[in-house]
Amino acid sequence: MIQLTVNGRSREVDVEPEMPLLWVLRDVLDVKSPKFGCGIAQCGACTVHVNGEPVRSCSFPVSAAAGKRVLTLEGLAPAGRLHPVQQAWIEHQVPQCGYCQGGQILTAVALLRKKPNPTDNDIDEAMTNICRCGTYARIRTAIHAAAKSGKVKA
Amino acid sequence: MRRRSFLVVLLGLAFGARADPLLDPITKGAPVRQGRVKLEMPLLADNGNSVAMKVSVESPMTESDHVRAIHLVSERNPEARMASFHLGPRAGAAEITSRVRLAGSQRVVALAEMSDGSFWIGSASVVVTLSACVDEMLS
Amino acid sequence: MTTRREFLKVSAAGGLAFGFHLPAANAQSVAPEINAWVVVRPDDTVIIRYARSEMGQGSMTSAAQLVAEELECDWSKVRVEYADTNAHVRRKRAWGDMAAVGSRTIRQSQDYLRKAGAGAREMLIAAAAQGWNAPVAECTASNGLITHGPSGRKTSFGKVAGEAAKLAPPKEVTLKDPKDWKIAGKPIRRVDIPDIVAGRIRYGIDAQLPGMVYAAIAQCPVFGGKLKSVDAAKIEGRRGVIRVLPMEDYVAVVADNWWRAKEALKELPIEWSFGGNESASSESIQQFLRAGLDDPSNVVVARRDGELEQGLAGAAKVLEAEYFTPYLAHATLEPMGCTAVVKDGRVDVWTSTQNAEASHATAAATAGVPLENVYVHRVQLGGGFGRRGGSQDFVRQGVQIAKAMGSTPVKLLWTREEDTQHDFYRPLSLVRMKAGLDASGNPVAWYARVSAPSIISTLLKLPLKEGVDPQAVVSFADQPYAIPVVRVEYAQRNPHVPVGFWRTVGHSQNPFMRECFVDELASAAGKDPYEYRRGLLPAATKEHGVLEATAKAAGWAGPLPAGVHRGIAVTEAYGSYVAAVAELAVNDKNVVDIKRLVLGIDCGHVVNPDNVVAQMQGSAVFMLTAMFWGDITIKDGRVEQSNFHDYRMMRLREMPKVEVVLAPSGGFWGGVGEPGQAAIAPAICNALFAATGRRIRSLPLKNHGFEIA
Amino acid sequence: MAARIQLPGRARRGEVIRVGILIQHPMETGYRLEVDGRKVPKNVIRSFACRYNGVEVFRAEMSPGIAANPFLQFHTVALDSGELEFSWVDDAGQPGSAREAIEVT
Repeated sequence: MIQLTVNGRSREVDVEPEMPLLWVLRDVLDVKSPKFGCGIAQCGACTVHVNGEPVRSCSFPVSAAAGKRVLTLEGLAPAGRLHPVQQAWIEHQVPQCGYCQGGQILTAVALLRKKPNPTDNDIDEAMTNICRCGTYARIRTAIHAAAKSGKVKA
Repeated sequence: MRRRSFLVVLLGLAFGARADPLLDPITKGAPVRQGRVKLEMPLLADNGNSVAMKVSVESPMTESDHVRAIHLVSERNPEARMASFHLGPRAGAAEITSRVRLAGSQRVVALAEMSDGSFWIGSASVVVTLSACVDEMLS
Repeated sequence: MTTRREFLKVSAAGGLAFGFHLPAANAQSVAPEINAWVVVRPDDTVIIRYARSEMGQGSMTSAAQLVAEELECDWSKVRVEYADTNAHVRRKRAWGDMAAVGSRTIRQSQDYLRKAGAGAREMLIAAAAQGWNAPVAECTASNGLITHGPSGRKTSFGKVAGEAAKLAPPKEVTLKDPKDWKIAGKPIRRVDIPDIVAGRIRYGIDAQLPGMVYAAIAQCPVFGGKLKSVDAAKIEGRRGVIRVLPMEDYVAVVADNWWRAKEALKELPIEWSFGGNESASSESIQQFLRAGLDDPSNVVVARRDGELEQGLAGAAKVLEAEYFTPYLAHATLEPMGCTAVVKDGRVDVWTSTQNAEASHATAAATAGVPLENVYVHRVQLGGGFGRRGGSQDFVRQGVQIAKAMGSTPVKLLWTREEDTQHDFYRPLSLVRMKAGLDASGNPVAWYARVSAPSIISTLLKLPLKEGVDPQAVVSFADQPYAIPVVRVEYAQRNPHVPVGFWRTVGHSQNPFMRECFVDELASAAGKDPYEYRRGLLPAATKEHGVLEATAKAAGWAGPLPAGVHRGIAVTEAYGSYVAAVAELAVNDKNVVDIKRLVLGIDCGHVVNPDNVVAQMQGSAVFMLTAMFWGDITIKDGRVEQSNFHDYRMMRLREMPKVEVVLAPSGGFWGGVGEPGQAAIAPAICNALFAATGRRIRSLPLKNHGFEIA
Repeated sequence: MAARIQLPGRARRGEVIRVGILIQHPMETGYRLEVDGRKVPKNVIRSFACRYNGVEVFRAEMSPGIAANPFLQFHTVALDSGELEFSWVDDAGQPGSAREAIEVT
């Protein structure tokens, strides 16, 4: 049994230690916002936070998350109150198909936690997730807007 | 490629009064009436390579009153006359089942030629979903 | 079926949201249904049905705007709901075409959508008038309320909906002049975005059913091959593995979660019969197309204006060039997949599809059940780009596997590797062009021969009128320039690699070739490439208009910083007209720094301007990805690329500044999802010529040593 | 050209029986191309007939509008014991035939 805390709730799973966290979340715990895109940590659609750090869960063994806090998009706005990054995403109409956006948002949240006022360079370096629809310009705008809103807690 | 001539007959706008390049070679200009012919094809077909088709005609199929032939006509296939089935009183029932090939979404017409020389018509429309992307372009 | 519970229910926290249900009998909101498109609830909620698919192109919102505009409802009370495919079949295709392909969702449904909104409005007004015993002509509707003018009495849509639903629809309705639009034509926020950012939205991959098992598949790596044998014993007893299913051209491993199925599949010994194409390579395919350029027979004429030989003989100068574009994969971020249950003669399918009707028909045919017994549950798509609109191979497989598993629900999901190597690729194309210029540099004769596969012949297996595939010769056969002699030929050549519709289809490659060659002509004529085009485009053409608007916005005539160079291109695509101006610099290491990309579009009527901008921005990323890196190559009959490490996607850092110029001239309805890509590659390559003096006649740019900054 | 026939082996006199036949044939449309761009010639079964003890009871003229491996199902009245004979010929002039016995009681 491996214990981990997912979106504030303690869960125990009986799986192989090498099973990627993505598949434990999706197929065992029915947490669907982390998405499968490539399986080789290239695209970032599977991004979740483990103890506050963004990881690509398709290539992150569940054993490495044992005893740790896992946050997915479902847990970002627990009381239904959207996170400032989510608000900015709506304000700037960022998503197209939306498939990568959970990963994009969680990567942006982690960036803003480290750098509350990121430069374009900071954004370039942090935001390496693939968006096939090409929403990059709006992602950049929304991150700057969320930073300026002053609502993001470090 | 699309032949709109069927509309004339199907809307009942003219009973043989108008020329129909698809049907005239068969009817020789004789009037065509709607009814008695039931053409059954699926509303949607995933591809046009093999689409189920069943045609039946109300007829006692006696020596004096029977179906002589059933013609299957396409408004879109390169060869409009898909098939002609010749039957007679020995058939007992005017009902034929086959599988057809459709060059795209279209209406198919079954034209029955009776022993008294009259013509009756029935039709079915099929959407070939695989070709739906380009139906417009090719019509 | 009684055990089925509501599935994936989504609450409407954002006001404009939509739900996913596992329908039993009541597939969708039923009452009071004013017409197939409009349901008005007693609480004044207006449900607008959407029949096509949403994959980020925004049409779900735009379509609803058009209905709501004519309906005169309160937009804040609108919810959008997918039309149910089962009801669709039972109601003799009540919602018409369900395909979201060819940039046509809006332009080909705008008429009946607006009429549905107007018809429902008339019925609601008539019901209110009836209730008041007042003449209909004295009643008007606005913002979800109906007012009796003389008395000032008011009622709401919800209060009269029940009565309105009983009335006969009006025979004729008058549609608004677009200049009077209040909801359409405005940058309304997309209805699906709140659910996306909250992680509530559901894609095909997210289907979850009680007792569900998971399938991973391996398909024959060589196209056209078949499965010979598998040694299932080798993976028996592996944790979670339930079954190995050998199929005609693939093998499926079914397990209790997808990762276990996929891992077990890696260990499964599989033998294939390759079927004769195992020696094909990119080189052999190239030679094959090249033969098509020179073949005096087996070629058809797509356009002939005047006599080419005479036209060229009379020219002062003749230019000739060959252009090439490669195979491309779609690479939707959500890989192909399908969840299905085949039980008691009924089939339920959850899949990300661009054509729910096609998925429906495929599921019925595969399971061998009547259309009335199929339910295709509608979900958001994790990208489409044409991959999910033509072949429904993933639905066929999903239903085959589910059928083989008895009544157990099965979720099939492809790996990225399967997705990259078993696509229906954007066809490659080799084109030879010739042009004769008169003494002043104007073209007097134009020739193009396209040697390329035909999607219509091979995927759709449809006959071609006179043997011409209109998509293969598009932008050549309908080229807009005033040239007296034009000859366009098509040599259909079909290598074994399957081809399909890739976003912007023929317009993703032919405008690149044509507009770069026009640049060659301008250069030979010693003329400015913008003025040259402008002079050759009749003033009345939409191309002329959008070219001018875009050049003006880009400041074409203005000065540029040192080392920065410009390129320009224009074309029609999907009923719209697009132009692009690129400004870039190239350093001595061939690193291309795109300073600015100005994209203009005239799509006639604009239903949602912000969405048009989004589509143009996205098109820029899509085309830049393809033109810098996109190259599917063949070796030993199979695709060499497998995942994003060797089939590269553009990332945020690489996206240049994109400026969008909306230049709608009204009076027509053009597409939006695909046209944006069409003018980008030639504008960039023409700028590269200006910067380096090198003519780029084939893509991708990485093969010429170029990298993006 | 192999064929599969569906026919009740036994029938009552005067009974209307269903006759089915599936013929293996590509029904080549004439618009498909070889890989080098040459047209695959059109070749379909143009005519098909069914004789019951020597008397023609059904005849079909077909086109590429009939699917590959053509399947036809029609009816005939059972009169006497004997044989149903099926014959057809394609555009290439290739004939085919099949026969099946019937017992009428």
